Amino acid sequence: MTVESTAARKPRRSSTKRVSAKKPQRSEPELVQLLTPEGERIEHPDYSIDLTPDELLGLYRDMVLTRRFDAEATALQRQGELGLWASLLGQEAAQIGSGRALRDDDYVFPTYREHGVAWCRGVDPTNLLGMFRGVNHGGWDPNTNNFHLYTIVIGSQTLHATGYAMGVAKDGADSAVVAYFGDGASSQGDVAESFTFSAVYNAPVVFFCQNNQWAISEPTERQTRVPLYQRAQGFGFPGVRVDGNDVLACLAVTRDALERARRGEGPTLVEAFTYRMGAHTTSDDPTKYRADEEREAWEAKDPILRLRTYLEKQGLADAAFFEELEAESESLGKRVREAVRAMPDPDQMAIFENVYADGHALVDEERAQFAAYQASFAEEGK
Amino acid sequence: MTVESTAARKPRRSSTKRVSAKKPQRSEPELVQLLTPEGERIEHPDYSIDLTPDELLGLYRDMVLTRRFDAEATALQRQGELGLWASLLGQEAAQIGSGRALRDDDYVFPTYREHGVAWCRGVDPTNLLGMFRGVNHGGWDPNTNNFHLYTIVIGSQTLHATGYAMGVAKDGADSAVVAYFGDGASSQGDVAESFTFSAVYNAPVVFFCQNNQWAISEPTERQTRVPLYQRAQGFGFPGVRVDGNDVLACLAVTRDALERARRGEGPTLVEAFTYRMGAHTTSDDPTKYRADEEREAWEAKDPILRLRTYLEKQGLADAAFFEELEAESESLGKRVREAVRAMPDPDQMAIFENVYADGHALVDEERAQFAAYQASFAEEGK
Amino acid sequence: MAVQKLPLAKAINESLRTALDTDPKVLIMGEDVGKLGGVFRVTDGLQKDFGEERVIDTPLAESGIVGTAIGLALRGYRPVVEIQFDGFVFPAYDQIVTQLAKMHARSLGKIKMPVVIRIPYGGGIGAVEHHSESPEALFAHVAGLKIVSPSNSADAYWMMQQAIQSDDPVIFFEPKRRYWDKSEVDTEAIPGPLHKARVVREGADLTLAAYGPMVKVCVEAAAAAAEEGKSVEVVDLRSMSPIDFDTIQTSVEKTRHLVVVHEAPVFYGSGAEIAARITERCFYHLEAPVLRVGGFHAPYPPARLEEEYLPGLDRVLDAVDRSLAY
Amino acid sequence: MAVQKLPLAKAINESLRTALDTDPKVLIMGEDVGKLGGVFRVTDGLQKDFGEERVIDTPLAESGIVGTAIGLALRGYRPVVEIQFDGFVFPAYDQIVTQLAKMHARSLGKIKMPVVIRIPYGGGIGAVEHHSESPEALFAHVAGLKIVSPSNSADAYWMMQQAIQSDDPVIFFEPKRRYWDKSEVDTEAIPGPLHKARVVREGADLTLAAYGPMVKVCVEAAAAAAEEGKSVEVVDLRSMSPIDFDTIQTSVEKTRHLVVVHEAPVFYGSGAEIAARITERCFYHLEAPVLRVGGFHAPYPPARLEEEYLPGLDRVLDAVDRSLAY
Ligand SMILES: Cc1ncc(C[n+]2csc(CCOP(=O)(O)OP(=O)(O)O)c2C)c(N)n1
Ligand SMILES: Cc1ncc(C[n+]2csc(CCOP(=O)(O)OP(=O)(O)O)c2C)c(N)n1
Ligand SMILES: [Mg+2]
Ligand SMILES: [Mg+2]
Repeated sequence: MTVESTAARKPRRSSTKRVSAKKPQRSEPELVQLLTPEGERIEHPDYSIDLTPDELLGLYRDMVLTRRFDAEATALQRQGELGLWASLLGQEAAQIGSGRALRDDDYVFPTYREHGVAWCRGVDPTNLLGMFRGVNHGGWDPNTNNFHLYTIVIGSQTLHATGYAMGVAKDGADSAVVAYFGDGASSQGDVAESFTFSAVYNAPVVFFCQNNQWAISEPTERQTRVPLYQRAQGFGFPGVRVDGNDVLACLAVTRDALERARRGEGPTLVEAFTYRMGAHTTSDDPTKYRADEEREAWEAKDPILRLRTYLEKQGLADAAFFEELEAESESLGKRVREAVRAMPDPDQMAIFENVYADGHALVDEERAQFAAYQASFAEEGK
Repeated sequence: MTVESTAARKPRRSSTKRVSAKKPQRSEPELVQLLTPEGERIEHPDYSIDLTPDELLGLYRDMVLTRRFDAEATALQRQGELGLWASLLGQEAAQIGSGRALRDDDYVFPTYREHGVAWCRGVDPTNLLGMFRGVNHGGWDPNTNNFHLYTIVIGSQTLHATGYAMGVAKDGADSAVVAYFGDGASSQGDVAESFTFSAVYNAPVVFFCQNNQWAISEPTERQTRVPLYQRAQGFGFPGVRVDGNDVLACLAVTRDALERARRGEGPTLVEAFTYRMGAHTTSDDPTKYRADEEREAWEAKDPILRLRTYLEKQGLADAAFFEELEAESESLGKRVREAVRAMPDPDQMAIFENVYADGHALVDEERAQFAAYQASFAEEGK
Repeated sequence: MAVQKLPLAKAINESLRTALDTDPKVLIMGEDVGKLGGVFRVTDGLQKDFGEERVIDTPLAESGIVGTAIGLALRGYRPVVEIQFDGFVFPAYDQIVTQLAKMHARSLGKIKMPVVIRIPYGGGIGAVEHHSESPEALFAHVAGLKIVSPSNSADAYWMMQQAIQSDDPVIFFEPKRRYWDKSEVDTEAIPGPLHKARVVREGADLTLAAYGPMVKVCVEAAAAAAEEGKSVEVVDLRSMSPIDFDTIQTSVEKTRHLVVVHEAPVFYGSGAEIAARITERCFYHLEAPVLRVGGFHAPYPPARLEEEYLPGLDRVLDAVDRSLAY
Repeated sequence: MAVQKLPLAKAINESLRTALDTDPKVLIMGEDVGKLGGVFRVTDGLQKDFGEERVIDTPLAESGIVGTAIGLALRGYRPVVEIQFDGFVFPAYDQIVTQLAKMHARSLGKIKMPVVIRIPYGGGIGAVEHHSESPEALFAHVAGLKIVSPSNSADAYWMMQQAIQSDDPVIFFEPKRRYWDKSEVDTEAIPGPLHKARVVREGADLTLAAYGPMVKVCVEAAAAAAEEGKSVEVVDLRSMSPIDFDTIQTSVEKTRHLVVVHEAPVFYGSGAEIAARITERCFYHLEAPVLRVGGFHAPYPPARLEEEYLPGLDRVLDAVDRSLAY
């Protein structure tokens, strides 16, 4: 064995030195927070929000129903009704807060986990399940609710959002666009390119990064050694970190970023610092790579709990409200359950549909051949 | 014609508003400068340099010879000896300054324009011409001078440099790596990914961006709305802008960045603010897109001129030195000219060589077929 | 304008101009497409006449170019994107293959993707690495894309019109070494379908099928073969996805010999697909196996070797002889 | 260990372990390959035993993974890179095609690129979009790459050993729906060449050629055909670049019928290349055109349709019947 090979096996001193140098160049930055984990309303010098009791109750209701829907989907996966589910558990405030900041004419580009944002956009939750059940790759018309299809190739939707926003600006419209992505996605070249394009064209887009601190099994340290919101500055637009478990702060910060976009001041990066309380998806086993204590610590910062504490403290919600909401949750769960079970399998000829808008000779040929082939079994079967 | 279509033809007010908002969010940042365009030595609080007269004369000689070589190559292209040439005219200080900061065991990943760096590495200049003459895609052994082949796909070499630097760290070596790239390249996803990887693994790499203010016909505003050196910060490592026409500052700043890398402190981005005085390549026609005055203004900041002024003012060089150098330049030009003209065309069977290191059945088959086919003409010819 | 003799590059320029003029949703995007008019001047003068909002110089990032073009298409625009050279399309490959090609199907037909990607391709211009490649097979294998390549100015004009009008993504491969070749364009003609092949020279003994830059070589080969008494039919395929197999089949049923010619490497190239399918369709007609003439399984060589690498007249004629000798 | 029954995934795991153990320059890189052991657990336990310097969780960026692997190879390492799923290789496509594949030629042989790219590929596991594709043809067309795919545990073990030892870049397509299939591995055997095909079942009437996940289907089809009195030979190609045409030719000269089977779309797929070349080599032997069974020219469908989309026993037998009926 050569000297070199020994080096590769055991870290040498200087190698160790480099590793140790990696450590805490970072100090945890200030989060924008308007509601503490204990349910206290606090003020922030740059962001304020003034909601009516009904609006507050609305946000609470959105989060509770989203969580309920999400839990139902997880259960449906366990029952074999879905092939997979990507739970948003723990990220309700980030999604409802940002989702409720939007206007109807704004446009959203989600990842595969934005069930709460979809809810805010008015997409029927059962539509979200088609892809996870395996009956389609996207079960809604994006233009009905200005909510694009779920995108699975990490980061690619940030460029679509940027292009869409360039089009909004060209049209002279004052709507804005939101691109959702995760902490892991921040490493993809496409995301950096979307920062460049949006800055150069001053596109009205908000980059909303839900830093849930994990990309499957990898902690955020595998993606960056400084807080992600700082990434924006080097591209020439502002970045801000918000408490992603504080629905009020998420609403205020997103609203502000959207307003900037509308005013023609270009992109903003919002990093919602939150936590993925569940597994990456139902296929994942987080016990392989993270300690229970971490999740437990974050459960204390639960986004729903803290708003409930606040509502109760302020006497804005009584037992009847919570009971009613519980009933509504149950009926949402039931509706989703029934709808999924009733979801028909697609016709097998759907394989050949919508490959092209204007047709393609080979697709026509293969469709016809396949139909004849299938028919031959029917013949035989007779 | 619809309302929408009118909108697309004439910018509306809000569209104009967006455009106008694009403008000067930037104020020109401080450059690290140690030698003014007028040839005055000045001090900088963070960077200092103390060179012997011989070292100063050496830098001057490097720049002059590099420029002479470059001019010869341009001439050879005009004479039809080369298919193309990418001139470094104006970027001599950036390249010689950074190139002379390197140690032998450091490794360089160039673009296609780093003729001055190649010179510092000891690569025979004629070797650089093979690719531009069309006799090969890269005419030197990268490991002989620790100078990688020219890379044409913009930005891709920054990842190779990062990987190489990760390997250096793994080996426990204290060498460093330099990745060269341009202002245009800064937009490529690969460059952003190399920033992420190098930061996360704390790789000993210096990103040396020659911002020559043009990417073919596009000014830097098409790539960024803030100075490029700021890009680094959001990835968690320092960026610094240096006067790219000041060879002393380029040397000092690169040396400092290399030392950081060696000490295990990870990557640095150096933005050398310079100017492409010539065309993008010999195929380009800059009169299509930029005004002569711009070039003229930059000629006043010529990197060679300012060092000459300094040397003369300080009495470090006499007429004999400049005459000798002139003669050396001439003989370099002659040597290059003769070497290029003598450069043989590759054997046609070279098409099939080095496609694989371990061979490939199809290549063998095609090689044999082609040889037989060629031989058939020889037969006929007889 | 009506009938005019134009270089192929200028025909595309005119076609883009017409499209910009008639449809305000059409945009031109790419590196250096503005003031410079592109490195081949294909977009020359367009930014001057249609402004920076319609003819857009982009940052140097191909994935970004295609990715934002997708977003613009979602917003109702019809972007025509330029990739500066064949070898630089690969940073955009992910956006093309996983997004652009699949968006229509993913949305169950709700979303249309009228995006044209223009790629100057092929060799023969003495360029450095990455500037002479023919990557069409790497796109044709992917469902959701349409792939075309004109061989002359009239096709360049009309196929571009049709590509821009198509609601599907079209990759438009421009034979860069034919950019300066002049031929007639009738801007008032009624063009045939975009994906239909054309018999450009009739013949009885053997069919040569080619597209883009190789059509000219094949026509010359047919002329040379004619001098030796061989009657060669030449089919300009024009479209690599879909491929107009019917036209090739009709020709081969007559000539019973087929040679497919392209610059791209033969291995896994379009010649393979044509050979496989035509052999299936014409099994009892073929008197020789379908032969393929194309690039070798090697990187495109340095310029001083490209004449040997590229399929030229002699290599085509050699294949014609070998086919007829069966 | 010697002879042992192992699931295919575990065989790869053992092979990687052996490589890490014997060559200190071997590295494992990819998303989630560390503590998690990869989403398919192929790298399970390796980081624990060899440390974070050898088994490296990377940022979520495929171009970065392959690009830095190239740099590490330049420094003398032998990186084995994991791409998490077939559909996520495309962000790395530029680095693979323009850099990894060409570096050896670009350097006139000075630089070697011993990089292995592992890609779990193919369908049949009920996954969502981008998790079931077979993109091998998109790599096989590119000179400078070698493309292989094992169909059983012994090949998985040994082909991985050979891929890692190769000084050329190898794309190693792992048939993910066979990961859990057990078969015997002899870790002390002397393996045959990496790029040689293997006759896995002898037959006289027709040859089925397949690789990766479809070998099992073809063996089952051969068994079913045998019950009907048809003697079908099955060739496991193992390598898609180079392709061992000699072994196929020998088989076809005997059986005079060839059907190529793969999951990837037929259009411009590997079946096309095999059909074209074998027809050229065996023109006078073939009694029927080479038939191809594979995916349709459509995006891989949602899971509930994949059974119809994937070439199964019935579609293979249908092609066998059609070929023999000529
Ligand atoms: C280009 C690409 N590479 C890999 C994957 C596989 N993958 C799916 S989700 C995921 C992690 C994403 O992490 P993050 O961006 O933080 O989002 P989160 O899932 O935490 O919401 C990975 C690696 C993918 N979908 N796309
Ligand atoms: C991926 C890719 N896209 C496009 C090109 C064509 N091209 C060559 S040089 C160049 C401009 C590069 O500008 P910059 O990075 O500033 O470097 P400079 O040439 O100014 O030194 C372009 C667009 C390329 N080589 N690679
Ligand atoms: Mg995450
Ligand atoms: Mg530049």
